[in-house]
This record gives sequence, C-alpha cells and structure tokens, in this order.
Amino acid sequence: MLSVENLRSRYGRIEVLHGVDLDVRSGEIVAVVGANGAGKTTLLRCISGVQPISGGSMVFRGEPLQTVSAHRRVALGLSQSPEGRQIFTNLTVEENLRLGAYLFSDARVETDMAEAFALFPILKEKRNLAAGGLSGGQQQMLAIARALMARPACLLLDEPSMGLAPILVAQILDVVKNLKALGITVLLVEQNAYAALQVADRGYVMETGRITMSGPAEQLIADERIRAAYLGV
Amino acid sequence: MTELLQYVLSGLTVGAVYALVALGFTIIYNASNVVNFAQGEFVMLGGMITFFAWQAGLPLPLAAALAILAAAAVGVALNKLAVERARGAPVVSLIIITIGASIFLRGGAQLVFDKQLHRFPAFSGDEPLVIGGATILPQGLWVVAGAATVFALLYLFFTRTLTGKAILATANNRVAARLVGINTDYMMTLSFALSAAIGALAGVLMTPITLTSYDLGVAYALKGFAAAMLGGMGVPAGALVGGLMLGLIEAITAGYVSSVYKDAVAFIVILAVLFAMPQGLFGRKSTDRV
Amino acid sequence: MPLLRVEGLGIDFGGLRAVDNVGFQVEPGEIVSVIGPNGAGKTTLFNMISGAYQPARGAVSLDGEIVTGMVPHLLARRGLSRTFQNLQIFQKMTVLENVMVGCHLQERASLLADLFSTPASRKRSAETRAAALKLLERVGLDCAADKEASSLSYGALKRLEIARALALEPRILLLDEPAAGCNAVETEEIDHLVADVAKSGVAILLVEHDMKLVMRISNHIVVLDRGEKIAEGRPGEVSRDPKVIEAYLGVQPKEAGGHALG
Amino acid sequence: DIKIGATVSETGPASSLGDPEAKTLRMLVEEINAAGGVLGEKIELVAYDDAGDPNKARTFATRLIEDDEVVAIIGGSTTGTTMSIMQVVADAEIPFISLAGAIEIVDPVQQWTFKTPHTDRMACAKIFENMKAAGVTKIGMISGSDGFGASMHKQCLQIIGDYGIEVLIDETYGPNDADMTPQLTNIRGKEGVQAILNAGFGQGPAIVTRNYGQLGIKTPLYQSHGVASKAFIELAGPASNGVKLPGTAILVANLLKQDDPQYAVVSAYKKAYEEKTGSPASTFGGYAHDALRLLVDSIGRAGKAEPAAIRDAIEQTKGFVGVTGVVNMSATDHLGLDLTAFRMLEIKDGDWALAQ
Amino acid sequence: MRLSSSKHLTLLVLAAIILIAPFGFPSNFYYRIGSLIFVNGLAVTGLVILIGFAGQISLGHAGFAGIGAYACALAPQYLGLHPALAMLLGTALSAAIAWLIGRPILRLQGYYLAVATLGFGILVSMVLANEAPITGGPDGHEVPELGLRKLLETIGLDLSNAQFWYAFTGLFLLAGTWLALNLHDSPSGRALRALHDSEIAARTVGVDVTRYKLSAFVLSAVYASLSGSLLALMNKFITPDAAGFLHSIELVTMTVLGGAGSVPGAVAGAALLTMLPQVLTVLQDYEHMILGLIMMLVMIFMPSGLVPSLSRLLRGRT
Ligand SMILES: Nc1ncnc2c1ncn2[C@@H]1O[C@H](COP(=O)(O)OP(=O)(O)OP(=O)(O)O)[C@@H](O)[C@H]1O
Ligand SMILES: Nc1ncnc2c1ncn2[C@@H]1O[C@H](COP(=O)(O)OP(=O)(O)OP(=O)(O)O)[C@@H](O)[C@H]1O
Ligand SMILES: [Mg+2]
Ligand SMILES: [Mg+2]
Repeated sequence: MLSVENLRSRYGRIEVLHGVDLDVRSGEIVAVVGANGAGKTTLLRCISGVQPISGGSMVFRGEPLQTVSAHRRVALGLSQSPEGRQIFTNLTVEENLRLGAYLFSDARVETDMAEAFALFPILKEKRNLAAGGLSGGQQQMLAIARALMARPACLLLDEPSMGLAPILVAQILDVVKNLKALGITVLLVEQNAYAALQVADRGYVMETGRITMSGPAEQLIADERIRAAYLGV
Repeated sequence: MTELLQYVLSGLTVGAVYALVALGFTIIYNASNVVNFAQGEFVMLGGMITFFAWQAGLPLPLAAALAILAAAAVGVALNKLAVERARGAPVVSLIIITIGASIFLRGGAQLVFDKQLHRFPAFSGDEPLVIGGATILPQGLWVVAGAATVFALLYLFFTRTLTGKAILATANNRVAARLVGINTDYMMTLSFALSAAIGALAGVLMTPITLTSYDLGVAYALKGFAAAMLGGMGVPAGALVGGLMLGLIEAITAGYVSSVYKDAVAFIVILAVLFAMPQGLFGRKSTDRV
Repeated sequence: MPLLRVEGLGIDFGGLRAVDNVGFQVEPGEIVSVIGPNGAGKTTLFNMISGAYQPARGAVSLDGEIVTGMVPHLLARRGLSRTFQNLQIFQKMTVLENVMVGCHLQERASLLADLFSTPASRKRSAETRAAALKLLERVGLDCAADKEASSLSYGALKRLEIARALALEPRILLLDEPAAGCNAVETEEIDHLVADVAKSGVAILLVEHDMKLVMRISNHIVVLDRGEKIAEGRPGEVSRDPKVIEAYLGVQPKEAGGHALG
Repeated sequence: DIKIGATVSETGPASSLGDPEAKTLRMLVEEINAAGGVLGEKIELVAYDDAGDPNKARTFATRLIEDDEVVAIIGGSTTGTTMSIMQVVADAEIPFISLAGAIEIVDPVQQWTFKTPHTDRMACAKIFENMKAAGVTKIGMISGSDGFGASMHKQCLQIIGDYGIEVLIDETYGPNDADMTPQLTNIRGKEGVQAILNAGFGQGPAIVTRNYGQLGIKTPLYQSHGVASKAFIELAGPASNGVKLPGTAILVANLLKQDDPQYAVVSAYKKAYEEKTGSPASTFGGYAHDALRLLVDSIGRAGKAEPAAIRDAIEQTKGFVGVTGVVNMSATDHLGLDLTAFRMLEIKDGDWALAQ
Repeated sequence: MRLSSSKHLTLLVLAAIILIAPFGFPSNFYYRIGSLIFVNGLAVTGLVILIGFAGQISLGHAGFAGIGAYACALAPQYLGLHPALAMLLGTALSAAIAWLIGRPILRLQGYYLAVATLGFGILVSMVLANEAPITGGPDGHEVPELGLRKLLETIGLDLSNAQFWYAFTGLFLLAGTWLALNLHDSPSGRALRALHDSEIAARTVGVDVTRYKLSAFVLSAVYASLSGSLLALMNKFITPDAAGFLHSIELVTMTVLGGAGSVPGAVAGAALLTMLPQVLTVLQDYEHMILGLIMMLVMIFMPSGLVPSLSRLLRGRT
C-alpha cells in the first residue's frame, strides 16, 4: 500500500534521513520505534508531505507521492495525527473535527463526528470550546479524532499515546486494532514500544536516520537488543 | 443639536470609509496573521482604475467592476509572486514584503496613471439629503451601506462556511491545515483576492467623496489599520465598529474640541481602549496553554 | 515546616471547576506525584502554584510564606522552578543558551554592566556557560549544545526543559510529564535524574502518566479527578484504591515490560 | 555643457507642487537647448526627487554641488526642503532659486538664495484687500495642517490686523482628511462670520468647497493660491461657483489682454506645457518656469557659468517677465515681485473669471 | 550563535570600513551619505535590541528621534543650553518618556503594540507640527552649530564639515554597535532574547519580563534619540518629518532588511536603504517601483535579512 524507498530528507544542510526503506501492506499495522531524534517524526512528515524530501521515492496505492502536495495526499487517503498534536487552538473542538473532514461535505461527516464523540466523550462535552483550552491529553484525543475524520485508507499516528492516561492508552491501542478490522492501514510511531509492538503486525527500528532492523512484531519484542535498548528490560 | 447630528453624520461617512478599509485587512490577516500594509494601495487602485476606465468611456458600474477585478488580480499576483515565495519567513519579513509591494504599486500607479487628483460622479447625485437640519451626501449612504454589506458577508463567511473556517485554520496552524487536506496556497490566494477586492470596493465607493490619487493609499491604510486594531484585528465586527468609532471620534473632536488635535484624540482613545482591552474591543485572546 | 503547602486551591474556567479545593504538602527531598485522568486539573494546578494562573480560591505557601498568585519571576527567586507540558522552549536560541537563561537569577544581571561588558559580567557569563554545559551533560544533550533549539526532536526538547529548570538551582521543582515522548530506556534515565535531584534535597512535584515511573520514585501520590482530590497516599496504597483504578488506571500495571501499562 | 541642478518633490505629500515643477523644468531645458542653449552651450539639467523630505533635499543638494558640480540649484518645492537646501548652498556658495512660499526664505535676505513664488503673505494681502473692499471685517479661517496651510495661516495672521479684519474662528484639517463638515459646521454656527478663508493645497480645498456646498453655507468662500489649476473646479464641482482666490496669470491665460506684459510668456508656457504633458498648466509649474528662465537669463547676462557671477546677475534682474509676474530683484529683495502679480479671480459657471 | 567570538571581528571590520572607505570617495558628497548611514544605523541598532532581541515591535521610534532632534533645536534657543548638552537633555527626555509610556504600552502584544507605538509616534510628530509658535511647525526649525569642529581645529585637527560629521557619527555608530554586541551575549541579552521566544518560560526562570522589556524600550529610545540629535546637528535644520510615521517605517524596514536580530545587520540595512535612493536616481520614474521590488526580493530570497542569510550562505561554503 505504502512503500518508501531510499528516502532522504534534510533540515537546511543537515540530513536527518539517510535513505529509509519501509513497506506497509494493505490492512497492516506497522510500528516504528526508535530513540529520541532517530527521525521517526521526520519520516512521517515526509510521507504526509509537510517535510520536503531530498532523495528517494514514495509510492502510495501505486501512485508516486513525491510530486503530490500535502493537501492532495489527504485526498488520496493518507491522514496523520501529528507529533505535538497541532490542533487548531483558536477554533472550537467541533470546528477542528469538521475541518478534519474538510474534503467531505456529505451526511457521513455527521455520523463520523458522532463516532468521534462516542470514542472520546470529553470532546463532546467541550465541543463548543476553543481547542486551545483543552488539557494536553484532551488535545491528543482531538488530534487523533481529527485524523480519523479524514476517512483515511492509511493512518499515520505519531506517538498517539503521548500524554494520555493509562486507561486511554489501552483504549487507543484498541482503536488501532479496530481500525485494522475496518481495513484501515496504520503506520504507528511510538515511544511506548512495547505496547506498540504488541498491537502491530510488523515493526521497524530506526536509529539516527536509518532503519536498522525490521520484522514481525513478536520477533522484535523477543529480540534481546531491542529489549535492552527500547523496552527497558 | 443640529450640530451634533451633523458631526455624527460626518463621522459615520468617514467612519464607514475607515471600516471598509479595515474590513479589507481582516481576510489576509485571518489567513496568515500578516497585516497587509499594501491594503491601502488596493483602495487606491479601486479609485484610480475606475476613474480612468470611466474616462475612457466605460459606464461607471462597468468601470467599477473592472477596477475590483483588476485589484483582485493584483492581490493574487502579490501573493503568488511574493508572499507565497517567502513561505516560512518570519512575520516581520512578510510585513516588509507588503510594505515593499505598497511602494511598488504606488510607483507603478504614478507611471501608469498620473499624479493628479481625480473624482468620478457620485452614484446617486450630489444633492445632499437633509436629516433634521444636518446633511449627508447620498454617496455617504452608499459607503455606509457598502461597509454594512461587506461586514455581513464577511461575518457569514467566517462563521458559516467551511472555506471561512479553512482560512482561519490556515493562519492558526499552517502545517495542521495541510494535514487535514486544506490547500493552504489556494486559501492564501483566495484571501488576497478577496481582501484586494474589498479594498478596491472601498476605493470605488469613497472616491466621489474623498477624491483619489496615486498616493492616497498610505493614509487610508494607516487609518484602516488603526481602526482594525481598535476593534480587534481579524474580527469583522471589530473592523466595522472600530472604523465607525474612529470616524465619529474624529468628527466629534473636530466639532467640539479642536480640529488640530482630532487625530491625536483618536489615537489617545485607541491607546486608552487597548490599555483596558489589550485585544481591542472584539479581539479574541488566543487560547494557547502552557 | 513543609517546603510547599497547598490549601483549598481552586480555579474556574467559564462554568468549569477545573480545580477545586485541592490541598497537600511537599517536604524537601520528597517526590510527590500528582496523577489523574486527562483533564483532571493537574496542569492547571501546576499553573496556579507557579503563578501562571491566578487561583480563585485557596492558598499556596512556600516555606511558610504565602505566595498565592505571586508572579512567576518572584516565585523563581524563592526557588520554585517548573517544566511545561506544552513545551516552552526559547526556539531561536541555542540549546546551551536555553540552559544559560535558566541561570538568570544566579547571574544577577545589571543592564549597564552587561552593555559595557564589564569583566564581572564576562566572568559571570563564563561561569554560567560552564554550569549550563554540566547540566546539558546531565540530561545527555551536551553534544547538541551549539545547535539551535528548534532543531531538536521532541524528546530532546523535553530533556532540555528539565535542564533549564534545574539551572535555576531550585528548592522545589515542578515537572509536568517529563517522560512524555521518551521510550522506556530514556524514561529510566529521567527516573534516575529525578531521584538524584530529590536526593540533593530538592522537593519534587511530578505529573506523569507513566505509572511505572510514578510508582517507582514517588514518596507520596495525590490523585485528582475532575478537579478534586479523590485519593492520596503511598504508591502502593494508591494503586490499589478502587476509585483510582476505576477513574484512571483501568487495569493494574503489569511489572515487566509494561511501560506505561502494557 | 552648463549643469543646473534641481531637487523638487516629484512624489510624496507635496507632489502636486513638485510634479508640474519637474515636468516644467525638463520641458524648458529641452526648449532652451533646441533654441541653442545659453552662451553657446547646452544646459544639462540634473533633477532629483526629494519626495518633500527635507533631509533628502539636503542630501540631494549636497550631491548636486559636490558630485554633479552644478552651477546653480532650483528647487525646494516646500518651505521645509528649501530651508534645508539653504544651509548647503550658503556653505558651498552656489546660487539657489527656491520654489516655496514662505517669507522666511528671503526675509532676511540670504546671499545665495532667491525665490520665484510670491510669498504667502502677499497672497494673504491680496485676499484681505479684496475682503476689505467688500466690507468684510470678521472671517472664519480653515487651514490645512501641512506646511503650505500652516505657513499661509501664520503669515495671514501676521498681517490681518492691518486690514482691520479679525478671525473669529480658526479651524484646521489634515492633509488627507476626507470630510471637513464638522469644521465648516462650526464656522457656519459662528455668529458674525462674513467670509471664510481656506488656506491649503491638494485635495483639501476641493473637499472644503464640496462640504461648503453640502452644508449650504452662504457666506463667501475665499481659497488661496494653493488652488492652482483648472482641475480644482472639476474636483470641487458646482459648489465652487462664486469661490474667490488670488491667482496668477496662468489660471486666466485666455482672459489676459494682448497688451498685458505677461500675455506672451504665459500663453506660450501654458500651450507648451499642456501639449507636452496633457494635463492643465498650474501655478506651481509657473514657479519652476520662472526660476529656470530667470536663471538662464542671468547666466546669459553674467557672460560666464560661474556661481558667483550668476548670483550677482540674478540679483541684478530687472523687468524680467515671468509666468508669475514681473521680477525686479535687488540686494535687499531676492523675490522681486509685488502684489500686481496676483489677480483676484472668481469662479463663474465652472470657469475662471477676473473678480471685480 | 557564533556571535560572541566574532564580536571583536565585527567591530574591527566595521571600524576598518569606516576608516578606509573615504579613500575611495570620489567627492565630498560621499561623506554625507556615510554620515547618514551611520546616523540611521545608530537608530536601527537600537531597534535591533528592541525588535530583534526582545521581539517587541515599534512603529513609532521616529518619535524619539524627533524628541532628540528638537531638543537640539529648541533647548539652545529657549534654555540657552549648549547643543551638546541639549543632545543629552533630549536623550534623558526620550528615556524618561519611553520609561513612562513603556509600562502600559509594553503590556500589549504584536500588532496591538505596533499600533500603540504608532500612535505615540504620530502624537509626537503632531505636536511638533502643530505647536508652530514654539517648534516652527511643519516648515521646521533651525539647529545651532555644534561647534566641536572648531574646537578640533584649535587643537590642530582640521576637518571639512563633511569629514567631521562622517567621523563624529561614525564614532557614535561604533560605540552603539559595541554596546549592542556586548548586550547580545550577556545575561541581560539572553534574558531579552528568551522573553522574545516565550514570555512565560522566561518568567518562570526568574526573568522580570516587564522590567527587561522596559529596559529594551528605553535603550532603543535612547539610540533613536541620539540618532535624531545627530541628524539635527548635522543638518542644522529639522522638520517634524524626522518624527513622522514614514521615518518610523523606514527604520523598521532597515532593521528587518538587514536582519532583525543581527547587529551588523542593522548597519547593512541602514546602508542599503540609505544608498538605494541615491543609486536609483538614474532610473528616474522607475525609482519607487525598483525600491519596492528590491525590498520584496531581499525578503523573498533572504527571509531572515541580509546579514544572517548571507553569513549562513558563507558558512555553508566553507
Ligand atoms: N526543525 C528542525 N530543524 C533542524 N533539525 C531538526 C528539526 N527537527 C528535527 N531535527 C533533527 O532531526 C532529527 C530527527 O528528528 P525527529 O523529530 O524526526 O526525531 P524523532 O525520532 O521523532 O524523535 P522523538 O522521539 O524525540 O520525537 C533529530 O536529530 C533532530 O535534531
Ligand atoms: N485556559 C483554559 N481555558 C479553558 N479551559 C481550561 C483552561 N485551562 C484548563 N482548562 C480546562 O481545565 C481542565 C483541566 O485541565 P488540565 O490541563 O489541568 O488537565 P490535566 O490534568 O493536566 O490533563 P492532562 O493529563 O490531559 O494533561 C480541562 O478540562 C481543561 O479543558
Ligand atoms: Mg518525534
Ligand atoms: Mg496536563
């Protein structure tokens, strides 16, 4: 569904992705783990098109992505819940969600929104308040809900569990599993590597801008080096 | 009493001009957080193009439409050729770009047109309407009606339409806007086109009263900017109320206090309002938390 | 006398009682954690204690002195320091300079001396630089010292904030989700760091959703829900409290591998 | 070639003065050169646009003197720019002919500075004479707050007492103001005002006149010589009928008698200017015309293009016929115009007429 | 920021340029341009502290320049002060006014601050223009001779007027630059730059944000005031334009074009915008269009300003 080949990207003159190869098959959950600064966020930003690339190629559902601008990638079915949440702080919660479905104006928008509210009831409670006033975790919920509003074929989640209460972390990972059941592909970046690999089908390990390891999730969880470096056991 | 009424009518007329200019600032600001200091030049273009097209034989309504379209095109060009290319530049740099554009447009206008003052006929004649002993020109009503209409349309645009929200989202968080599928470049282009068109409309409506010339942009941009800040930048209601208030303060000061310091009084009122309400009368405080 | 004492603290936003009648105290060298579901009011509580928000009700005292609603820079002089859940980094300064700003109070800057670059001013700058570098080393960012702060990854920025907060040489440190964005191993490093700081006599008030971290290092835990304190006690007690489990934990944290929960 | 420098306000707030001035200078230099120049040499005009900024004017004056090495300077469309330039020419000893109105430029006389426009004080005198003849003793004044309006306002107040006239109400407006009805309402409401005098140039007088009409004021309205071209009548509309003002011959070129001493000069300039630029000739362009012609005439009389000699020749000018008037300079008079240069005009049926 | 190590280098280069440039001057006129650059550069350096360091925009700093300028024009006439003392008086007055209005004004943010400072500048220029009996009104006022040149002559240093002002304003600029460079890397400078990025974070590390903003405002007012005084004394004539809105905008434009946060950028921006109109005179009617175009092009291709962008480019090469 999504394949990334020899992807390079730089900030100014400093290259931070030095040729990343990654594949996500349709209906899969793929987790990317790595230390702070490994380049996970940069990778997702490249895929969603808000970060320019300096080399390599990306193909999504058979279409090369490089020349497609960010907003059109959403139309193609790529949707991202970004790091740092990036909600529209000056707009209301409801407006944030409505804009998540910016490309649509059919009746399904309403039902999708109802679903989002069902998933995160607190958002419904605060639907008419400015999103900037939400607590950190509530904003994270909003970011995820907003990404879902875009009816993605492939969802990019950058540290979705960040700032969420334990009870919700479990819930988010359940949601991810449910998405898979709905046929939605998920590319998941998580610092909470153990939890991420538990729901994932496959995983990639990223180190300083390179993929250093990949394989089925169970295999990675079992790997000694990974346990020592990322799982803290 | 008649005097007060006369001051009020005069203040409303001038205030509506300021309000129209201030309303023009709103859209670009709402799309990019940039105050477009070239806004006054759109006002100038509106008046000047209408005049020259009219003089060339076009009927006035057609000339006005042409001017508004042309100004919108200039707005789009400004965005495409300059603002968009400086994407990611700090806001102050974008402001300097708009100041540069303003100088450029003024320089161009003095070449393409001339440096004379011009005027075209008022839409509904010059016979003043008498209200309780005070008078107002019919064109004054046109300006007031124009300001009210533009305000209403902008209000609806930003509160009721998805495109309006998308423009707000673009300014609030450009990256996030792109991530939800908003074509932010298009939003910027649209906002420049609309802002320029509103500015030109202001120029068309006010020229029969205020006259027009290649260099009137700065003065009106300044007043419009002050009005918009008084009301709260980015809020259509703020622009309307701010503009009308500014006009009224000036007229009433000139009438009752001193015509020498009427602009000074206007600025003192603005300062006083801002000290009490740092976001202007209708401005929203941004709700970012720590 | 406790170093920090909070009594009946509360604030409203519109109709919402974001925090209501919360009270607790922190002794020097103690680590007190505040936990609770999203939107419980933890960050708001921090904001009130640190002077970012004016509490509507209640009192905060530091070392017996009432400091309710005092402006942040005066609180800083009294030894209170904090990090932010929504990062507040000096983006356009270098990583090192970020921490050096944290030493502001030790520098006792005089504008005139600085303008004329007196030897004393230069000496202070040099000292600050050395101190800041040490702190960067402590959080593992020494190699990024001369980078512009905006070029760091999220996790690195979190650690930079901790270094900056420590630069103040605080007597009480408020940490709002210091381990967010860090993986298990990195979290452990923070764990050690926080414990170390506490050992040196600094009181620590911690908000964190990583239960493994919280349970391991806290001396005392305060649980908030919907703005109110619903439980309080030692980690063991709190984690068994059914109210806490229902509102917050969901299931008992597993030990091995259960980073945040597992 | 003989280099003559100019710095005028082609753009900026005083561009309605500087623009016709610059155009006139360029046109005349062409004309003079086509006719063989002066002293057998061509004139080279170095003209800069100071945008009405005195600081820039000073810089350009320095440049003209130091870098371009001109023998004389024309310019300073406004009093402010003129004052700046005067400092420079005095040090460098270069003759300078100003195009600005204030009396301070030539009073006290500065060795190197001359000017061609009559002073604002003379305009005031002309107006007050007319008022006095009409039995007016109490007036309301409304002036622009820019340099032109403020300067004229000041000079009018200095001499108004001599005519037994008093100002009952004194209003101002900003150079970009769009509506003066509040000020005019106050003047209208003032008991005893027999006439209104508006000192200003640019859009102000046109708007004042329109507002005057809008308010239906019946008291006679006097404008100043700042209303300097036919365009005013168009801009001010029907309300301008009956407005009186002191104007130069250029405004009424078609009314001049054949035997008027200025007839030939004025008609020739007006015709040439309007053909060349397509816009109506104005009083301000006339100032520049006189300055350049006077300068070239003086160079001719001096017999050499040397600053000191030119200066002396300018000072000795007698009976020079310009667009503005007939100029007779002397060591104590660096202006050389008298009140006959002004004609009292009245707007009738949308055109200029000589007032009674 | 490599600025600290390059502080002395910057000063050295600047001093060298000021010293060597006159050898290439084809005529005395270039001294005038030089002095104008220095005078503008001084005001802009103050704005670099305010806008670049502290992040507080001002569209009214010409107001302070006007105060400094008119102090030199009026104090000798009405108080009998020597022009040099008048300059000091102007500086003190500007500082005092900045301190007084800074407190309420600096609570405003962004464009609201911009409009408030704009209002202040307009008020000053309005008073200068309207109080004609005292200030001479829009037509301006004469300024007495500073007299320092004569003094230098007596000790055997014989400079032409143009040369004297070139040297004198050059010294002021060097001093101003030195102070600003010192400030940049000092504790106070860091505090200013910190509150630029996040006021709340600056507060929590103990920075008295209100006081620092105020200091930057007063300091930049002093710079502007001195610049205005120098201009008045150099021109020996001053008009309210010196305090006008357009002059304020010009100063801000110089600041941003050069690079808002960069002290050498201040000089570069001042030089660019001072020389450009002189260069563009050859283009006659197109002057304004080209000026506008250049402003836009610089900002498009060097969004962070001339000096920062160019130095980044240079560092990239090496
Ligand atoms: N805006 C930027 N400018 C320059 N360098 C940057 C920028 N953002 C990130 N980097 C650098 O790029 C590298 C990768 O950063 P990235 O944010 O992708 O890491 P990450 O894996 O997401 O880390 P984390 O887990 O901390 O979020 C890091 O070395 C970082 O310093
Ligand atoms: N400035 C504000 N305006 C409006 N509501 C606010 C504001 N600050 C906090 N709130 C509300 O107060 C409640 C508590 O928020 P707070 O940020 O303190 O929660 P929290 O416990 O830190 O949550 P999290 O774990 O998600 O960070 C939330 O419902 C939030 O929406
Ligand atoms: Mg990341
Ligand atoms: Mg929180």
